[in-house]
Amino acid sequence: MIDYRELLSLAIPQIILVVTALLLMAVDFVALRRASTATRFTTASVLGSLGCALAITQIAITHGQANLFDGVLMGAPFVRIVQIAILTLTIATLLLAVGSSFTRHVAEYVLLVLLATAGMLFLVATHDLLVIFISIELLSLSLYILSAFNKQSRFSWEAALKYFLFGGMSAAFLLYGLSILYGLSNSTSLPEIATAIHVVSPLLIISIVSVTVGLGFKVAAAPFHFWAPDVYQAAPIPSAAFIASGSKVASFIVFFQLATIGLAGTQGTANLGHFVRGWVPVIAIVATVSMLLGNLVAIRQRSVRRLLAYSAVAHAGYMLLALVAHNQQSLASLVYYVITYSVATIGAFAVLGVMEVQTGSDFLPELAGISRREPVLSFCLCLFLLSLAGIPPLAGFFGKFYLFVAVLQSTPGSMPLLWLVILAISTSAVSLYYYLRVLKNIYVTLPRAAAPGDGGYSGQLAIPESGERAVAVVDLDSPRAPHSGLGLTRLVAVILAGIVVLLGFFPSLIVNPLLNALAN
Amino acid sequence: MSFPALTILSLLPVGAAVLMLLLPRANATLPRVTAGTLSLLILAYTLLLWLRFDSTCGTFQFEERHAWITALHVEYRLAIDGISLVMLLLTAIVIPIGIAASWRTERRPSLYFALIFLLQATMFGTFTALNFFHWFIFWELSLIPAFFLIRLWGGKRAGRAATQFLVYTMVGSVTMLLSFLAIYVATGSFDFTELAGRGAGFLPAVAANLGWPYLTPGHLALLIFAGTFLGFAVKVPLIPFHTWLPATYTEAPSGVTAILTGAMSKMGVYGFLRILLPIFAPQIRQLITPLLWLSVATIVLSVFAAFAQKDIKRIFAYSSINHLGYCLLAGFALVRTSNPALLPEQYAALSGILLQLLSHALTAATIFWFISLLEFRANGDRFLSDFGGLRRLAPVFAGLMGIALFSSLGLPGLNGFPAEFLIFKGTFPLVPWATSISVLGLLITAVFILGVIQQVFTGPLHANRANFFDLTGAERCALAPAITLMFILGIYPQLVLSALNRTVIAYMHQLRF
Amino acid sequence: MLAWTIYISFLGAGAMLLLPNRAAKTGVRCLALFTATAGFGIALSAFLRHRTGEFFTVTDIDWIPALGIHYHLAADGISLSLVLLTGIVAVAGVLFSWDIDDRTNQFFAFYLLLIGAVYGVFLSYDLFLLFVFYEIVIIPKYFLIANWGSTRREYGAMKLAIYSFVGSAMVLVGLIAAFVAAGSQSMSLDYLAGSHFTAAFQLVAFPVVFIGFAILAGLWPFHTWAPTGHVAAPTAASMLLAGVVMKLGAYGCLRVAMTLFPLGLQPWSHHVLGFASWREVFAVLAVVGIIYGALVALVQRDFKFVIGYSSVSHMGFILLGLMTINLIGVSGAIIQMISHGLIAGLLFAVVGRMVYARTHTRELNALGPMNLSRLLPFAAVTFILAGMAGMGLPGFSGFVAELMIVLGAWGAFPALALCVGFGILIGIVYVWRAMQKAFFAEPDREAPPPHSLQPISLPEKLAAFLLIASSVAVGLYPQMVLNIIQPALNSPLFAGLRHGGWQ
Amino acid sequence: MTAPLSILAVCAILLGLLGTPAWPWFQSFLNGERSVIAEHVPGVATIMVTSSAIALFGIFLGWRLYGRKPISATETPDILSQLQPQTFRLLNHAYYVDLIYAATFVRLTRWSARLADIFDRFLFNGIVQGISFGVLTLAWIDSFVDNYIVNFGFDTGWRSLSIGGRVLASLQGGRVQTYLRFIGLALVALTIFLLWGAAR
Repeated sequence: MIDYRELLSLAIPQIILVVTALLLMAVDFVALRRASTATRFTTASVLGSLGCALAITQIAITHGQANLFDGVLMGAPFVRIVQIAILTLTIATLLLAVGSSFTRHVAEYVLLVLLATAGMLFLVATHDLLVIFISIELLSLSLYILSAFNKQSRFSWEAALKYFLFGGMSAAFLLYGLSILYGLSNSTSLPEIATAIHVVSPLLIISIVSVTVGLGFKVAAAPFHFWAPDVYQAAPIPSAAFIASGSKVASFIVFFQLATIGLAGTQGTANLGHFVRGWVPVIAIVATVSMLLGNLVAIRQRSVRRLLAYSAVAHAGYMLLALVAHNQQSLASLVYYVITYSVATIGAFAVLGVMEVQTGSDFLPELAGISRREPVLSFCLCLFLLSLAGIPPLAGFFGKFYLFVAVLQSTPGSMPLLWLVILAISTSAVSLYYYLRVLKNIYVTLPRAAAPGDGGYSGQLAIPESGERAVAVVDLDSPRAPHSGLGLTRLVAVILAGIVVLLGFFPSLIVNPLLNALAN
Repeated sequence: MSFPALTILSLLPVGAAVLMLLLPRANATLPRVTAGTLSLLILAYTLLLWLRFDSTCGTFQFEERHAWITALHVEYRLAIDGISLVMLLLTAIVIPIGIAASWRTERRPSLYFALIFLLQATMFGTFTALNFFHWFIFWELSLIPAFFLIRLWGGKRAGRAATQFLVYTMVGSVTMLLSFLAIYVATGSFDFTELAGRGAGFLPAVAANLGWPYLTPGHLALLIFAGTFLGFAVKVPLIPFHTWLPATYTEAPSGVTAILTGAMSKMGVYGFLRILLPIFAPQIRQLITPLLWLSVATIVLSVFAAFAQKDIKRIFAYSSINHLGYCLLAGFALVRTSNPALLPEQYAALSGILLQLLSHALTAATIFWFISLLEFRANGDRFLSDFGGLRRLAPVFAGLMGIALFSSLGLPGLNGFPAEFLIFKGTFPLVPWATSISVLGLLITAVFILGVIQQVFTGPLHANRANFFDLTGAERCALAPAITLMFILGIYPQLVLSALNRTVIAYMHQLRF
Repeated sequence: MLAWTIYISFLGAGAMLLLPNRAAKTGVRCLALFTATAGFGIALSAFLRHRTGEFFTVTDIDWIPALGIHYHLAADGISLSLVLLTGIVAVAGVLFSWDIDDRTNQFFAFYLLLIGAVYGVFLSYDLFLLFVFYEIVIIPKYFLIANWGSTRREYGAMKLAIYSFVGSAMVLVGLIAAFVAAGSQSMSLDYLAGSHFTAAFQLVAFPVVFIGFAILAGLWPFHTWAPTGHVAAPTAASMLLAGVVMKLGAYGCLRVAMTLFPLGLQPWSHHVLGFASWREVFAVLAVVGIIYGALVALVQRDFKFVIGYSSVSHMGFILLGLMTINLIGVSGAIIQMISHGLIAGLLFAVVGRMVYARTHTRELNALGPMNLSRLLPFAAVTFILAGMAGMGLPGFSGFVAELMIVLGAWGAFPALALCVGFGILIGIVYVWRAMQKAFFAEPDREAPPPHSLQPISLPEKLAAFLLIASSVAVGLYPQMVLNIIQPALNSPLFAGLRHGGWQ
Repeated sequence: MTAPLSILAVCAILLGLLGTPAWPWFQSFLNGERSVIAEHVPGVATIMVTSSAIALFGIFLGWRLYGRKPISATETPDILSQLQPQTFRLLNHAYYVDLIYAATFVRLTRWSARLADIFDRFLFNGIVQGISFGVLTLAWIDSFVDNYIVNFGFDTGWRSLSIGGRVLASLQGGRVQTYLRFIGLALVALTIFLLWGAAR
């Protein structure tokens, strides 16, 4: 017998979001007809943020376990933590949009963001194939549109289109894989699937692979990452930040749950030289490819956004290691990692947003010597990038450390997964190079320097990127408008930088609650 | 604790150097006068030590001993016996001569004299130290002032010569350092007397402790010996390790050369007596024949080389190699046999060595002093062919320099004679063949020195030397003490020998058992 | 109290960052000097107070309970003496970079950040903490060189950063592996050193961690960052680089690699190319580094390159000393760390600040005709003293260090001891060559130096005096350092090493 | 030349006195023990007497020849040359000892001196020069190694990394078709790997 009251009580945050969305739409259409885009954006984002905040408080005050219709919708401390994280990231994203004016359809934009967030909240709170698929679609569709919002730039269109085609394809694979799972277990709830499936049949293999494709696309793991550079480069700053942060969190959580709960019996192993059938080897391979490809290609990038995209691929590779390890410790490390990563990425995008307005592009040579004009922001960007590179005492370092420890712990004894850790650490050593290159252009190279004279490497730097160039993402009708909102963006950047440092110094702030939540 | 006489002895020149550096730049005569007085004061202090030295016992005196680096068992240990005393004495005598010989230094005289005093300080340190650690400190540091004296005040090719001098000596020092560290690793001691006390053949045991995988202990012992030997052989020098010497002595200003040959080369001989013979006696016995050949070659080759030179400085550079060659010959002869019947000869040889060191210091320094005077008067010409018939213009000059030269060829009545007499008397019974070959050295020395006298003072007057003038009164007064000392030592060597008898006996006793 | 060496430096760095770019330069400099001096003072007082040399805890706070990681600062004789060294070099560095005019506050901010991190590495007892500080060092290094450096600065800086990061990556692998293998209870030094890893594990982990650290210590053939980095760096940075940062590597080798994995030094079961153990391999590499560095320094035309390679050579001594796992050799290595820290700093100061900043050239052949020994007598004398100290002339710290290391080597690898002798000789020769070419070459009368050089300023003299004095002090009375080093080496922490053939 | 010669003479006489076996006080004096005159040494008396006699006879002869009328001018021929020309020639050339001496000993000495000098200049010096030259060559080789092998190795290693990056980056052609193709490839590859590559 269905208990709708409990259903409501569990879905309250999502409901809050939707209501806020409708509310602000009304406000925007009724009250602010002929206000400037900037003001409309401001009000909309603020309203949206308030909604999220409300949702957060609602989540924060609820306690205890709940499980509706064996896993269709769950409430658990762990889930709540993740949801809070997602909402916080959404707030940050929305605040980035304040004052920006790349589109006139403000309300729709914010609405989509909120809907996507609702999708994420469902995504992390369910153990049911159907809900997973539906909420993924809700999330993805809104993201496609969000990335296409900048009408001035045809690249935005193009990227969105690619994103859409790509996403549709991978969604098809995902659906295919899930349906096979259902066919094998004739159940849609993950625990039951786990109990039903024991043997790694070819059919299961097909489904594992196609599910990997589907979710690999969401987390932008190589070789399913091709959409990422274009979208990151061409999408409006808030959308890009949103895609890079919040959706990552949700996707990784669901990926983890799907694999560890749904396919509990059929991991297989990825021990060096002794791969055993199952989903672990698949993910190990995807992780390896992502780490290598992401880091190597990032070396070559001259657009900071594309660089972030490829570093995202690399980080996806690292985070997939947590799936390979698949134990509580690794789940905790995964959550910590993905959260800190998202924070750093949003921060980077925030800074880029300001800098693009200043310089008109995100290409390294244009950023040369900007630290003299924007000391604070440059410092923030420095923190974000170094955190991504995993330099202590910033959050990124502890994330890596914790993750690798978890991976090694997962297989006690002779550490058969050591090769993955070694690979990850060495590729991250490479990654420092391209992050430092950005910082070099910001801090060292003098403004208006023709070509960044990077000693022996100058030759490589001078070679232009083979891909498409981005054009300035500036508002056309009101040139002075952007600066009105930049103050807030600056503030956001600074706050995020503070968070990065804080979480780096006190990782326990997240790790302890996580472990407690996972314990019960 | 007692009065630290020796520490003060080493500190005095340092103080003098500081004082020199503090002098005002402008005044020209002030530095030289100060330097002269200070050096004489130091000489006086040394003489005081000599008087206080108790010649009735052959043990170490004025001992100072303090723990220093306990982790390395290194202690600060100073003491002197007769040998060290002679060394101190000759150093103290040579320095004033050197200063007098460089009386007319124009370029930065105060710095020049300061460096000379530093050199003296390091030499004092070397002659008083009984622990390898700080002995080596002084031994090495002595190079630095010497280097700069040669480098900055030397002749045209001084740079090359100085570097050669430094690097050459450093090679020796480093090999010596390695050997001593090897010894330390096995014995845990840096103390000369303690190591010497270990008695014969402790070195193979050392080598055995080292556990060298490739060589037998005996061979490793020889290797260690060779390292130390090289260090001293370069310093003395012993042919074929001497190639730095002619260039250096020639390029250095004569005053510095006087000090180099008078005092610094003695550091090498001192090393032989204080370190090599007592510690490495068995190894030396093993290699006695080649070593004797080396010293004979040194004596003969050097004297012939001297004969072939045209440059006066070069001549006496080689001749001082030759004179120290006698000391080494005698030194090796000392450890050749332990036949008690030969004990008196060994005493004679050892006292001969010491006397030779002293007298050669005096003579060579004086000769280079004269050479500096010559150079000054002949504005820089040094070749024999540039001189001639000076006796007519400068009889006193000729006479006094003649005396110095005669003493260097060992004329009876002058200081050279008793020393060489004792050496030959003592050495002949010990190593007859080597000694008899070495007599050739005396002969040729006589020949080329007479040649020099003849070329420089007799014959027709050289055209460029028309305005050559005789010694001034001041110069005569300055030279007089040195010349007198030559006569004194020549006629009454007991003055020194009496103070050394006990030491000699003790030394030989310790060397034999 | 000792922990404040770290905090005060970081605070100073923060203050520098907060200062506006247009702040009065002298004020900034004085602030930097004050900070550095304060750190030095604290270090000195601690050095004077703790004469036992045993480990004593400074701070111990539960930091990340999930992994049993503590914020644990502690110091023993070794770290104390190195902390003191850092203090001295820091002060000298500030004094020598008194002439920095471009973005002074940023320069000193990075500088102090670097200093603080170095203090941190020397003081941290928890290896996670140690690694954190160790990596913090990289970034300021990069910016100091890339921003204020000279020739090919960006190349040099990037090279240095990459090398360091690769090294620390290896260290990280080893640490994580050790942490997990030890049961991931705690990262504190004694816990990990006490948990007996299997010999097989240690034989693999030791080289990884050791090389990881040794890269920063300029182990041949991973030394190539050192000359380029040193040459590219501004004076103060190369002083710190050679003076303390390279010591971080050596310190890590001793404190982490050798302490955690003593069995890794044990002989293998088989011979490879005549090597029977990692110990021999690294000893030989160290000696190769000594001779190789000296030889290359012998033929350099750039004055600063001479010094750069000389520090490669000197670091070889340290590694050799560590590999002779006996008390005298290892303590010699530590003395050499101190000595080289002082001397290399001084040499770089002379070349970079006293000479290059005035003559604007580092070509030995170009410097010669300027007759610098007359124009800059102070620089000449300083260089002579520093050179003497560097080539291990007795009376200076270098002598004691090399003496003890060679003693250790005689005990462990006699053949290598002989090679070291050769290295020492070459060292003497190149120092002397550089000195003659730079200061005492024959001045050509007709072409006097184009610009009259301004005299050596007071800060430079102070700093030079400070460094020389400390070098001589160590050289004449090494006991004051040995007093606290040797108890530290005898502490139970190194029990494993002692079992592994300690003498 | 008189003064040095007389000094020489005096010293020679002294030396003669010092060395007599009858009274070897000099040796004993140096050895520091006082000595006594030996009362009767066999044969000493006769030797002393005869030698003194000969000396006296020589002096007498000289006095007979020259003492009476001293030589007024150098050009006046010597009396002996008139009395006994060949004896005089012999004496005048000092028994030709000088010639023999010059022909044998002096020449030999000069030759050996020249030899020693050459030895010194070329052999020993040459060895030293050779060693230093060898060291320098070694140094040059090492610096070459450092520039063109160690450094170059690092640079090329890094360059190859970033070239790999470029190659991979060229996959990102901007054409969706290729992207999708890659997905397909990955799918197939993974499936094949799982089916046949991994153990059961």
